[in-house]
Amino acid sequence: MPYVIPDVVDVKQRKTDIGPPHYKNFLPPVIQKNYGDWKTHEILSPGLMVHIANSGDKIWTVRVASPRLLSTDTLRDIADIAEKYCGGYFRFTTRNNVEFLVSDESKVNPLLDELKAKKYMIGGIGSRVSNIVHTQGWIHCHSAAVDASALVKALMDEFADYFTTKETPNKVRFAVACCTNMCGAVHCSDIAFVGIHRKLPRIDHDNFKNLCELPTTMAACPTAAITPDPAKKSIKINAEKCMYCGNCFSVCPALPIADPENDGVAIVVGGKVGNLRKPPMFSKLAVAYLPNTPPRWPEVIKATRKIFDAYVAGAKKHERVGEWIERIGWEKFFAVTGLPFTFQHIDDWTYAFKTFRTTTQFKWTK
Amino acid sequence: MPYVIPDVVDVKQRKTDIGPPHYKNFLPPVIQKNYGDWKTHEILSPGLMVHIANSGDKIWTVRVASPRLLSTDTLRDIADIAEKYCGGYFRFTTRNNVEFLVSDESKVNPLLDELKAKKYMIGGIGSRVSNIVHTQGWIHCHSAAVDASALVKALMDEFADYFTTKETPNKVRFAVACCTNMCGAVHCSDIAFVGIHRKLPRIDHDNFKNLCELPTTMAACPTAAITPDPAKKSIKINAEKCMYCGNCFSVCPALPIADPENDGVAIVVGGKVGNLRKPPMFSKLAVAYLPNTPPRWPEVIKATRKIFDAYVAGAKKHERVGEWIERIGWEKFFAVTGLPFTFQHIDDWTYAFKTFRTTTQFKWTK
Amino acid sequence: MTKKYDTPLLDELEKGPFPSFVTEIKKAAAKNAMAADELGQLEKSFRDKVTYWKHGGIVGVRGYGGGVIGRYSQLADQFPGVAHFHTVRVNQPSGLFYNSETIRFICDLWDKYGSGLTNFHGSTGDMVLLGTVTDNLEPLATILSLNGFDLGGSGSAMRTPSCCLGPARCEWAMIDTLDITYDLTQEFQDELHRPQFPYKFKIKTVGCPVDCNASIARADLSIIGTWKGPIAIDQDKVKDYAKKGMNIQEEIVNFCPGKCITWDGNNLTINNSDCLHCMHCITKLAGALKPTPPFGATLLIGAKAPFVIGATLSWVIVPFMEMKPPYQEIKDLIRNMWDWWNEYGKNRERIGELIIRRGMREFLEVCGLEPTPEMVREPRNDPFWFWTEEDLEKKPWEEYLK
Amino acid sequence: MTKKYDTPLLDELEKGPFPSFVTEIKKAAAKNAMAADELGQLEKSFRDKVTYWKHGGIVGVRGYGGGVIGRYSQLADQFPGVAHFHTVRVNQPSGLFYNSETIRFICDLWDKYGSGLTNFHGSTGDMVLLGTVTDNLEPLATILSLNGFDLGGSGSAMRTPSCCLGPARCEWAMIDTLDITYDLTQEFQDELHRPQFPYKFKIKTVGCPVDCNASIARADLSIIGTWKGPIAIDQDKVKDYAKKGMNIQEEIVNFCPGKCITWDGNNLTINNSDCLHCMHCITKLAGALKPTPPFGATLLIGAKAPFVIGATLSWVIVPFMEMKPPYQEIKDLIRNMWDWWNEYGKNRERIGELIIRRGMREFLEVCGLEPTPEMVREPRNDPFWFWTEEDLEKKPWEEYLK
Repeated sequence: MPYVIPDVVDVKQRKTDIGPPHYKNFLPPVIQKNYGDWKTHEILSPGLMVHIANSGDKIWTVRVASPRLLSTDTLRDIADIAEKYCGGYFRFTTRNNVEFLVSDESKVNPLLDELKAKKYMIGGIGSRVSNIVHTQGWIHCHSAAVDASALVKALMDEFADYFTTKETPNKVRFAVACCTNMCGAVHCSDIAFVGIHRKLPRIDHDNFKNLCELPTTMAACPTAAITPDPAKKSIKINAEKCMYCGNCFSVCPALPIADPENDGVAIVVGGKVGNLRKPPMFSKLAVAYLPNTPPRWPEVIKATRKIFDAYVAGAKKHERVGEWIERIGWEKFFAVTGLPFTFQHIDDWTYAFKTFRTTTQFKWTK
Repeated sequence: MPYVIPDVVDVKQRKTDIGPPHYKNFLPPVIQKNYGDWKTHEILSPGLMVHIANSGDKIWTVRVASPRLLSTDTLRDIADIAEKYCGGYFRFTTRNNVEFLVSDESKVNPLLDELKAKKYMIGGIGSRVSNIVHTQGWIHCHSAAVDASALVKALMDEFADYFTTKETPNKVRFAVACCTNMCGAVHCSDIAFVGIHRKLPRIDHDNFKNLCELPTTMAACPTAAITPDPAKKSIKINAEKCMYCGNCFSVCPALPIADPENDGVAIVVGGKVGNLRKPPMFSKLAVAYLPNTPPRWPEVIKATRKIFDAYVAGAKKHERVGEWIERIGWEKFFAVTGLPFTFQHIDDWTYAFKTFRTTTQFKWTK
Repeated sequence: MTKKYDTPLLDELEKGPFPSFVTEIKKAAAKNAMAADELGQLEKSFRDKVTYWKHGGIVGVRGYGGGVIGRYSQLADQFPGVAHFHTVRVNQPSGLFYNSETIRFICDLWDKYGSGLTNFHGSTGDMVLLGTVTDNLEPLATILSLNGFDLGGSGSAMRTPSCCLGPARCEWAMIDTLDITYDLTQEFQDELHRPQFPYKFKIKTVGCPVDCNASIARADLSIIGTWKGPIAIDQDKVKDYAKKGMNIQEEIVNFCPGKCITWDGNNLTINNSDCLHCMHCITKLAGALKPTPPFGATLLIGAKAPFVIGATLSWVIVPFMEMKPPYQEIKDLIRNMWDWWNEYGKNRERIGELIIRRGMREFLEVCGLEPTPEMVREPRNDPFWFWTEEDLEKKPWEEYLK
Repeated sequence: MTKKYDTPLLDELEKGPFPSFVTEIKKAAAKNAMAADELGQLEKSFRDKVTYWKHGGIVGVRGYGGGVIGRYSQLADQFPGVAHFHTVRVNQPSGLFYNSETIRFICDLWDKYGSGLTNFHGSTGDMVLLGTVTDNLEPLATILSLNGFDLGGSGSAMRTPSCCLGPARCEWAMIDTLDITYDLTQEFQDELHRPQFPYKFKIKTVGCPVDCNASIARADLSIIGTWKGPIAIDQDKVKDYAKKGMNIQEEIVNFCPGKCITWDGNNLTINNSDCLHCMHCITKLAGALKPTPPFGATLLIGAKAPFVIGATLSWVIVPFMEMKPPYQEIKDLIRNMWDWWNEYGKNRERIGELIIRRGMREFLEVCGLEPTPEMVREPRNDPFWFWTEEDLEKKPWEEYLK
């Protein structure tokens, strides 16, 4: 397809509702030929796999990490590499990795060599750490309680070996959300990080009436802590009910909640989305708060190490973090990680009762 | 202890707060001697077991069914039998059986003979049907939607063999509650029966203000369907929210809900209270409604047969009904019992979401 | 002497092997006019498929706020014998043990002052004397007390505590359920007899996790015996079971929820640190396996039937407490939770409902209990929770991330 | 040309093996003033531990109600390059496949009209072009459209549908996820581009229960490929796995949630009627096991992040639906549920929240779906439920108890 960027743009010409280009335009010929007719695949190394069609045709995939935030320079570099080794064909994974799709076996090793030379981080296939799903953070979001890209960078540097070489009992899916709005699937990841606030929103009474709708603001509160303040043409917040989620700020700019000294990071663990073995599970609270310590959040990294190392040491092959914890029990999880169990861990919201231990079944840990 | 019933009673003499008599008064000597020092026990037949102390002492227990509702005549007969064979010692179980406590082995068989001769129903020990925990029903309760004793009688007649001789994979605990107030542990029984209403309470506006408290009546509603009707000094009921539970009638006699043609019986299954193997479980809805058909409720008996027989045929040894269902899955439960799955089976209350199947894991049944 | 009714529907229920409640009523009816009218009204209920009892009115005994449930017929004209038909709850002996002399006393008393009909026992555990008139209540209670008996609980009070038979006839009892029940009943006589709570409060004590008194399903406070030591194994007896045909792998090993048992055909091995204390192996291999000390109780809170927020099972609040007389620790704990419940509980709000409404933290803090993972199946999943001002000042990670 | 900031904190994040987003911003900053000020503002955020973006204002493209997210800096004076820094969402090709020519076009376009910074991809799946000014939006959208691209969804609209790569490169794809996604995207262009719903609506399609697009955690409507036939077994290949050292008993049999696999050292046997279709055995024995037709999809509804009622996962509403073009059945179903949601949904209420609020019955009835046990983990436990007048007239037991 010859792409055109005219110097003079006649915006009235524009058609709407054409939808995305058809995906067939972007499939390598070997995929077009064997579409829906694959037989099996093999993981040849942490960053290389081959898919074999029933026809005998093969396609090799080389995966490299990406920070998701990409400059056009880097995108062009990827395009150049793809052109050189892949007939121009490549794709992204849902976890923001880049995959080069090689139809000619002889080009696999040269591709790997060039990627290594250019310091691309190759890996992420199979039972190991893959790239991190995350949100925008301070780069581009108005409600971020923590930066996301920096946390991702610090985590992936720390666990780089588990992307490029080492194995884990099963895949370990990290995720980072910069606030409790949780764009992305943080609520169902093996080990995930969510930015939290710990203080009440500050009500800007003067601006409330100009910037916010009362019913929308009240409805945004998960605990009905917001009530009208008719005298001020504003609202009141019941401090006893507020859980600092910041959803009121999402709909009403007159309720800023960010607080550099008290915002921070919570760690949740044991979620999964696949239906493999056990049904999908939510992540559960492991660490209620660690402080915001840019640029590399060392406390978060240390706490993650405790969880990650305990999982690697204790899980059976094929167990995801949540399956491992379910087998050993949460009392053992807190014992083997050395993380403290606090009042914050005990649910007190809608489904709280369903999380209470209505049995004498537990293990002694002390 | 010499008991006294004076002809003339001086009620001013009465002491309060003396509490119950001490239990030691009622323990046979062999129990007093070996209290807390038992070694093991054996079930010798469905109605007979022996407990063996570390001292070598033994005590035999013979269990017979009771309808719980006992006349003084029958109580005296039990007392006579106990005196003849047990030194007067006997007890009741928490499921309303009578247990004769025999310290002298030579008296076991004569006791059994006399009980048989007197048509006592002997059994209920071990993996079988035990007696039924139940409520008062029409005999003595103002809110009963169904009779309880009659249902118990019809059920125990139907499954009598499983009390006296046959075995089930594990104990089968029936329970009957005559309304959703559920005095007794119907919510955690293998197969249980609960009386339900299906129509709105009828508001007696004239009497409401004399008989009922507004806040109490409103607070009694699990779905907040009751609101004040200030004009009538009474209340209104939101028909869309009312689930016919009858709790408003429990606190307010001006809200009668009984309706002979629409009241009936629901069957719930799979509950358990013990911590054996799996944690305790709630009973879940199996049949949303069967009609009130005194004196023997044949529809209820037939539906119970379907559940009971499927359990006996399908469960592994030691599996309770709930464990069996959990293993085969609810879709298979409805398939093997032939009971229909209806809108009523899908929860729509507080914890509804937690009961939804958030996985693709299920078995094909058709 | 007594009136006779045609009871074709009820007569049907005299057939069949299970003892008939109809026969019981007829026995009483033969000599008691109340019982006779009970039979008549019941037949009418069976015909009309509806109950004919009124909402209970308030009746009672001097000095007591409960123990008697008022009951009146809607059809007093037609069945005058049940115009009044009150229930008297009598506090049962721990473990439901009796002797002939005692039961005859109860019968004599009830033939004199009541309908001759009883329940052995009511759901909560009391002896239930079914059907008397208001005037008989005072003499009845007086004679009970003269002979060492007392009323049970009703209304918004501590209800009559009950228990399994525990050490009296069970090798698995890890706490003295009978003594605990007797002791707590005596300790809290005032709370039992004079309703002073937002709603009812039930205490049920069982000797082990088998829970033969359904405490986890029915008690506001469940006291369940447990153990911390390893399970002692008599390997010869295990082998006996195998020889007698038990498939140890299938019946024992595969059912273990902690997956901590192995069996090689000769030896049973238990990894006690993964044991969930479910009792399955112990009960199925009776005499071969045995829990060992330390013994104590797990305390759980909050079970109730569906009204108002839905049925609840009790949940763990104390993983392990020693249970030795005079049981001071649990008595203090009970008083603490009652104080809080009395202060914050709404009318007809069970303590479990209050905890769910106000959160476990507040409950644990008033009880002086530390949060522990044994209290939850799993920690919360949604990222919304509370912080106190004091929480914000603490930096616990400086300790645990050292 | 561009302004240069000292960024000591961000510079730290250029160290280490993982590719650095800071390096990416610096690359763009070298030639783009917007990117340069983005870097400067970000360093200040790192120093102050707080974000400096304002609440987004409304910006857009003529004829569209969404696709662009307005973004403004709080520090426009200090960092004028990011005074406007809007996001443009571009609908990605199904499966995230690209070619070099296409990506270079996007780069050229974005260097001309934007910051030179992108996200490949946003959480929902769109290509995200990060940072432009209001005046550039119209020409940008025009050139995209000239070249066959269109905007993605935002706001209270159908969001850009996405999928796993399915039949393009996966042997387990049981439905054509790419085609379904393309077809539904084209079918619902109006709903995608012009917000008309109470809130967002996401559709995610995956080829099998492994769910490589997290549809069950993120999609209002999850379309998940499944199969009804038996699992085909190549016994020789299973034996190969065993020979290569796989412990089939431990790694396959013991992990089966349906407990329907046995292995005798030579033969693997699957009791397909107990299979839960979890894919564990199939994925771990790649090439040896294979699902067989009929193929179709399980449809699930209602996943979302925590706001407002807490996080939900999608739940089953159709156990099995054939998925063949033109996909009329699912299109009709989607329109039915949207009509109902549009009528009853509150502002910012996701469809799952509405179903939880009004009950599954109403939802199923408007969709013309029958209740089935596959929709629930377990039936309700509390004895409170609704009856319609029509329900009361029916006597289903006369049929099923015959």
